[in-house]
Amino acid sequence: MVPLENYLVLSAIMFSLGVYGVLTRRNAVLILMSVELMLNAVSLNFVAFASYLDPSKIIGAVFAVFVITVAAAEVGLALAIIIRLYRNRSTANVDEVATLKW
Amino acid sequence: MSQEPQSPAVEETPAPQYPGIAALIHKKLPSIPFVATETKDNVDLRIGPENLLELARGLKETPGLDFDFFNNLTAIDMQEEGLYAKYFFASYKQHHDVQVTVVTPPGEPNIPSLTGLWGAANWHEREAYEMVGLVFDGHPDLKNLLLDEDLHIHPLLKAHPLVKAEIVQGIEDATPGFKF
Amino acid sequence: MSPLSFGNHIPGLWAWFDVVIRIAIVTLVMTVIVMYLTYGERKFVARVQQRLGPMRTGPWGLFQAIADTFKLLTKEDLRPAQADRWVFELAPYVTFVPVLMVLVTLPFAKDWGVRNLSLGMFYVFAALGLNIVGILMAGLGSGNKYALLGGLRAAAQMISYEIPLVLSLISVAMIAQTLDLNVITELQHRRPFIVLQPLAFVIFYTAMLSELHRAPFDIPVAESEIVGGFFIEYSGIRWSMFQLTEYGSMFAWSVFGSVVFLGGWEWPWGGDVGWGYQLFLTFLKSFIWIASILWVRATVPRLRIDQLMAFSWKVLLPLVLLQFLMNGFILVYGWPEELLFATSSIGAAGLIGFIVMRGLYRPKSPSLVGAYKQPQGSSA
Amino acid sequence: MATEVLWWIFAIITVAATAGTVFSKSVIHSAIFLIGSLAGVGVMYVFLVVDFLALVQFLIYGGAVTVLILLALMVTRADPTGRPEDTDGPQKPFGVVVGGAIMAILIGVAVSTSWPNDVSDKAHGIPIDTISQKLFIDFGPPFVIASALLLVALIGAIILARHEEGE
Amino acid sequence: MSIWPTEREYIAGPEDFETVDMTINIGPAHPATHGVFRMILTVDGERVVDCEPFIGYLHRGLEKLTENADYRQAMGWWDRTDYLAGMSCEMAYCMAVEKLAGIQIPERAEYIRVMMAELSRIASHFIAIGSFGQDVGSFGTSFTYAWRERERIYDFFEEVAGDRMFPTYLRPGGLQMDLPENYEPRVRWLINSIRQGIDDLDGLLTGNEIFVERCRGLSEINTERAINLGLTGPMIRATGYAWDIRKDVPYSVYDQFDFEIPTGFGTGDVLDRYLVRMAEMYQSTRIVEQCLDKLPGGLVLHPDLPKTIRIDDAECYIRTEGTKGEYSVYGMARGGNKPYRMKLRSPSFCNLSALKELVVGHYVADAVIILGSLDIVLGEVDK
Amino acid sequence: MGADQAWILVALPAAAFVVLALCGRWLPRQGDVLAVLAIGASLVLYFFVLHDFLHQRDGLVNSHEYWSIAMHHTWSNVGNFNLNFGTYVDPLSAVMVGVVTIAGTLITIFSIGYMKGEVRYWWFFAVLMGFIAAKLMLVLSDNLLLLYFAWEGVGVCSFLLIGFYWEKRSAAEAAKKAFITTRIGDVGLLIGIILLWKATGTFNIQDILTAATTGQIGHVYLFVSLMFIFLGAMGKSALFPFHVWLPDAMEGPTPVSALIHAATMVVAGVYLIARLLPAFEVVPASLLVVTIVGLVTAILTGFMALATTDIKKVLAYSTIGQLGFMYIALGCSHPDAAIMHLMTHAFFKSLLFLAAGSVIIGTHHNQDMKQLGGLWRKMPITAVTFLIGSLALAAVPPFSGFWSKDEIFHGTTAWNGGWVTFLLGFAAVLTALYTTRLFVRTFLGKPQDQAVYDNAHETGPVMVLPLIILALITCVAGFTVFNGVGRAMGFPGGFTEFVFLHEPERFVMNWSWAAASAVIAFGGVFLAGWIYWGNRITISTRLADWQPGVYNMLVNKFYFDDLYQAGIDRGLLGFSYVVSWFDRYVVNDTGVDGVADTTRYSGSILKYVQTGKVPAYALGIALGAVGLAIAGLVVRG
Repeated sequence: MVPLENYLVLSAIMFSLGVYGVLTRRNAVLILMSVELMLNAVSLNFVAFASYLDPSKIIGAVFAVFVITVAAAEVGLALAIIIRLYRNRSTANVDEVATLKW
Repeated sequence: MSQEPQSPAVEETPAPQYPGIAALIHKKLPSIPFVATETKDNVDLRIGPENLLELARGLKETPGLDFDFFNNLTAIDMQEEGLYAKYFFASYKQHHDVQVTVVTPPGEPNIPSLTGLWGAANWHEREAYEMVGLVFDGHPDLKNLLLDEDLHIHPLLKAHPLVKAEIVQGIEDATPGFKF
Repeated sequence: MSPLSFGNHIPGLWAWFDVVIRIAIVTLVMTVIVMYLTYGERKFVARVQQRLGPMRTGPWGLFQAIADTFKLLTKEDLRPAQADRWVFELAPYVTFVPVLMVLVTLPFAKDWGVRNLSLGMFYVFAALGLNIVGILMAGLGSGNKYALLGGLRAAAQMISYEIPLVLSLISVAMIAQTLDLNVITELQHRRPFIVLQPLAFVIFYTAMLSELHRAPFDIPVAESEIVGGFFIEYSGIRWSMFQLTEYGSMFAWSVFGSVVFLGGWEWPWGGDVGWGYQLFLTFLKSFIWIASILWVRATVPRLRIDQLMAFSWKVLLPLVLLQFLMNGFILVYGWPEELLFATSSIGAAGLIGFIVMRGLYRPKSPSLVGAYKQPQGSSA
Repeated sequence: MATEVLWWIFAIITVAATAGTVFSKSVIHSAIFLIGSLAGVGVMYVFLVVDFLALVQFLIYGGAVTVLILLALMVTRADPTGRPEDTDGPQKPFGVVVGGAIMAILIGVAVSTSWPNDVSDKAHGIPIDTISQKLFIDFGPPFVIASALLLVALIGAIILARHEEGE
Repeated sequence: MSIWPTEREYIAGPEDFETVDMTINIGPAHPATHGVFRMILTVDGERVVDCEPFIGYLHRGLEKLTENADYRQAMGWWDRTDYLAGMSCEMAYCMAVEKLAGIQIPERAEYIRVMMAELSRIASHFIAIGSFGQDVGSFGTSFTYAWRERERIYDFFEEVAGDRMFPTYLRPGGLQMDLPENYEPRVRWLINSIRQGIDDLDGLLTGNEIFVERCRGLSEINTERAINLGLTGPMIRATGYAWDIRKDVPYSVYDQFDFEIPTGFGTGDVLDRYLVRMAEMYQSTRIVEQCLDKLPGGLVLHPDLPKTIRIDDAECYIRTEGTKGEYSVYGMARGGNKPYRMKLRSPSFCNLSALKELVVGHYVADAVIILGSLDIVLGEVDK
Repeated sequence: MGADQAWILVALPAAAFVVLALCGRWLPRQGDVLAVLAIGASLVLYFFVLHDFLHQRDGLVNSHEYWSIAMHHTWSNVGNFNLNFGTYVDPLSAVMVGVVTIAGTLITIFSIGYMKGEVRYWWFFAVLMGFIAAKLMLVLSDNLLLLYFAWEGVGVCSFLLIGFYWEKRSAAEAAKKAFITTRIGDVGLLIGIILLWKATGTFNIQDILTAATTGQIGHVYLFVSLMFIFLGAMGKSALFPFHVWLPDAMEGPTPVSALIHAATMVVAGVYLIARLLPAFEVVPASLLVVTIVGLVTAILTGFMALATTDIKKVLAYSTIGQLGFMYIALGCSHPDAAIMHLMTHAFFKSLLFLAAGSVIIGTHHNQDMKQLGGLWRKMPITAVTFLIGSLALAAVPPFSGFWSKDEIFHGTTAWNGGWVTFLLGFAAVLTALYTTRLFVRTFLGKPQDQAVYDNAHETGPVMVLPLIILALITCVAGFTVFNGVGRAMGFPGGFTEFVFLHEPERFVMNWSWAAASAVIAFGGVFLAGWIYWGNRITISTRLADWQPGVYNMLVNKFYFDDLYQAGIDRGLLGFSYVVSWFDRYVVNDTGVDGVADTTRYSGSILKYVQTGKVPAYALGIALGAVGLAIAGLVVRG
């Protein structure tokens, strides 16, 4: 039987790799992907905890469903923003979009 | 313009009686000098390139003439007489048509472009440009149409050899014309 | 009892062995079917177009499929210099694997298939949703603009049509109260679900054509525009993988559609006779289904991308939501099943009838002769 | 036993794919590794006997999210043969430090905590109607809010991405 | 680029807001271009923002060849301009030579010429519509339907002239030979078959919702702009302007026939161009029928024709209604047995020059349809 | 159809409202028939409800728990908070529903004639239906929340109806004035409701009353919340000092005025107070407030009505005065008298308004009594019905107003000292005075404007018929106090025994009170008749000359409008000036600029952190998270 720690470590690795990606990548789509990794690590944690610790074993799955919903919404919006950005600036690199500061 | 010596065709005194449509055109556009002759089935107006734009605009925009249709442009190498551009205008409204011959003196193949008046003139002028080397001033995009982009020869010149043409290729900025 | 039965009655290592055998059989059968589907398509479309189709290789050109296979296998496998190597080479497999995955849970006869899943229907559309990834990989990895455009179109189209497709299937699942394909089939003992859900059927059929990139929704592969789209750079064995995917998924969708809507192996009298007859029923239905796809392809021109999107979002989606809502009402309030038929068939008849009527009441084009109008101001 | 071995295989695949996503030089490779990583998480759900969630993961992430991401890649790289871009920014050392720190903390906490080993009755999965019961009744309001969020995001995405006249 | 910039490092200017449009190249080897035509489309997503056509891949120097050949020798090359309707090209060329030389041809020859020209018009339109259906995306069915009738016409051409596509049947001064025996029931059967074929295509395409929706309202153009751009033939008739040289500037014996000029719905969109062609085929069958009814007896070749035609100074401009539009020939002779200049005004060339204006602003998929609706023949465009 | 299905009464006009508002424009006759059918059906069904209600009451113990039929539906459960809604039918609401449906039906029928050919004809009927539906919901509601909802619905519909001719600036202004003025009261009502809910945890009126009477709410708390509720009633009933909106509300079509005055809007306050009267009784001080406000209103508006020449405005002031009477009765813990007067007033006031509308239509939109006069020859039916209404208003026996006002007189004895009675008598004299003046100057005497007189004509049957019916009702409605009449109608013991507070009270004819009030009424009438019929109008002009200040004060409505305007101008603007000074010199110069300077200075230092690059910000967040996690680990060990 696979112990709970395995899942936790797996999700910790995924999460920190996601953090690394968010911090280092330049392309906005890549950052978005890294965010997806982090979200997945979190929902994996939810499900693992629920499977091992929750007697009903369901709440984790329900939460994962919500996480997926939010992720889908986030991807849709973020990609729309990226496409709009690309249309205006011909780039999807976040470094080149520093006009937050003029 | 009749004083200018380099337009021998126009120097002759205009015929007193204009045939067919030419009479109407003379009535409507008296200021433009032309020589009218009859071809096999039509009337030919002969003018110099400096009058073309005026005549064309008059033909197109004068009520009663209404030549709204740029039908054709034939470029002819008349050898020692220079290059001819034969325009063929027709009118959908009035049901008449006329042929206009523009005579360019040898060595000066410049004609004003009619692309501003008729959209149809664009490709015809490009074709005439590459085939005999007429240069249309004011054309927006005067470049080869049927031949290669960088092939600057003029095949429809009578002097163009028929076989074994030495094709000068790959010279982007060569002067128009073929080295004979 | 049928030779290969669903479920894991066999314990231990033998269960794995069992699965491998089943998958091997199903894959083999599917490959042969696909080979002859290409031949069948050429013949069928040729008949529609007053041609003969392949006639030279073997009697009636029967060996054409085999000859084609050998040709494809022995052709040089080209890879453009500008292609992204791994993406380019992986794409055909990523496209093909989901089709195989779908075949795992399709019931070809009673208790006859690889494995019966309680979430079977959900599994099928989850798996078939994956095959777009391979197409996108092909589009991105080929280093070709036509491929890129094809991939773009495929993605847009697939995202749009997945929604009415899934919702129409969920409508059926609502009626059946299960996602288990075997149970869904058994429930159609008396009447197939097409009787209860004609509107869902029409929407499913339309969206399925779009998912398969078949005419009139073959925009991603439009030959006259983008010359084959995403697989333009492929040749030989990799190209044949795409071909295999196309026809394999056509087959899978046909079996799936006939299971869900036409009663699969059950209707009529399938449950009473035996597995041979059930297999015959399944294949008959799915071949009729395929023939209808080919027929549509042979007659109908292609839609434009905006018309395609508009059709999905403005016509199919509202209608399928309507169907969904109606099913909900009928199930919650326990209204009779005839009402399902009535409401749904009104919608289906409206959708089809509208299109057919517009075709029928169009004047004949030779009769559209304007009287000879003398141009204005003519004096001649 | 077989389960453990399979678990390890898939765990390694998942981690490798995740690392590929983050470290890959090519955007497209990253996206494809992302698919692998998400699919790995789906397989983990299968190990945790939440089949429904696994299928949802495949359908939503495999079928929709990655497709959207690939679509965005296509749209934002009009020239597929264009210049290879520099995918990593100047923050790489910081990223290593912070990512490493987070990983250390999380793994440390996960390993050092003694979890109650209540793993009884894990063999059969959760029936789908139980999940729907939870989702639609107990978590009804959040569900409605989530769907409203999706709708709003949909509309917002359309408005953001659509072509305005005269643009 | 550092993390902590000390100076204002980046100020967005207009150059930063430029976006790159994708260019895609359609042709010269592309299924939709019906020959060796090439256009570079600049697209923004799926929408065409610019279109640059390239022609000349099939340029054979027709005019130069004609200048260097005997009047009769050049016949065969003029067949190959509009190679889908060789007979009507021959007719225009022969008329030009006859006009230059002042030859009057026998009446029977005129009627047979008209019949052949109309039959080749039908054949050309069948190809146009069949391949147009394929452009719209129907999988070849419209093409094979159209091809069947076109083959029957060509079978008849073969019986008449011995060749299918390039019959070289006409001669300056008349025809090569008279019609074969028993031609009349043959042509009547052919007309029936053509009308049946028109009905079939009508049911397949005009009765198809998708086909009509694809074409309706696409690339609309009004009459004035069409005239300015030099569009002729079905293109200008589709704008609602019933202009046909056969009626308005009658040549040959066209004033003897009763036929109508179709204008479709008169909106100038792609659907109308298609409808005009469909209706024109029907009108052509009427002309062919009347030809059969009115066909006089007598010779088919001018009896006193010299072996070598020599023409002194003369020029003429012959306007005929070709299958794609106004097919006109300018002829100039300055003595000798060769023309000094023969210039072809080919309808496809002029119609194609308007392509950019018609295509820009539509989808890529529509660009293909619009190109198909122009019904160009590259042999004619490139000369 | 039992009394437990009373919601249908609300649903019918509400459905008509929805249908008319959505597609009334395209209905045949623009849907007026639909409106009449809906409210008519409500009226018919009301009798079923009433019958059922009375039937159930038969043979029951005389305890009000058995006198009511309540229906509850759970609307929403959030935590331990239950939101119910339902209908509550007791004699009070039964009477109110009757008044609303009868008057509403007649007014709707009358509107068909009155509104003929107007723009937005369908919209008028739609809002009319909404108005009636909201009012019915208000009286049938069993809880304060639904009541408040209906209360606001009444307010919105009145806004829409008063501003019906919104192209006219005065109408739009009047609508705004009515809405804003009543809004002040509405806020008070909402506060009161919330306060009561806070104390009891329920919105149900009966539960609240039980809690109040059993002493679960502190007296001071109860007083405050009741005063807030009374504020709402004051706003809605246009009591002093909120009376300013009602005369202006005459800008609406006349049927609307009738509806507002007679049945729906202004009496909502009376209903509310009557409904909550048991709670008021717990705190006698609140009753005193009600009484005083009623008295002040009654006397003030009496004076104002004397100085106004617009027919409808006179009627408007009379309404406010009569409302004052009702509040006095409420203040005396005599809801029976108040409701009795409400009912009779509803009938005779709608009669008067409709008759006035008839006059307006008959004289082609002339409503200034200076230009009228002698109209009885031209419009006899209108004149007679108007006369009946006027006599009822003046409380001349035996018309209905006499009986109800007599009840109120009778009730005022509850207050020791008789000062209430005295002031009430004074107000009653004023009532008789201005009523007679109105009638005399409109219908009797010589025509003052010959052109108007010549063009005057009797109105059509669709308008006259409701007048006649209302006149008949006005004649007989007062007799419902008698036992015999009440028994014949199903409630033995008469009206006062039907609507009661603590225990039914048998009506006893107290001849001395009756005589006194009759004398008061006749006195007023004769005085006015002597002055106005006898063409002694010069008396009033002489009075005006003698005391121009008083006259001007009356004409200018005691300068209340100006007072409010001045209050807004001076008070608010002055206060705004102070605030703006504070803002400019204190907040802006030191506060904002100082903050800005600080920010600029710190920004000049901190700007190097703001790279404008998203990854840098993300790095900041991540570093913060790591720091927090480490800190947490360290703290927890």
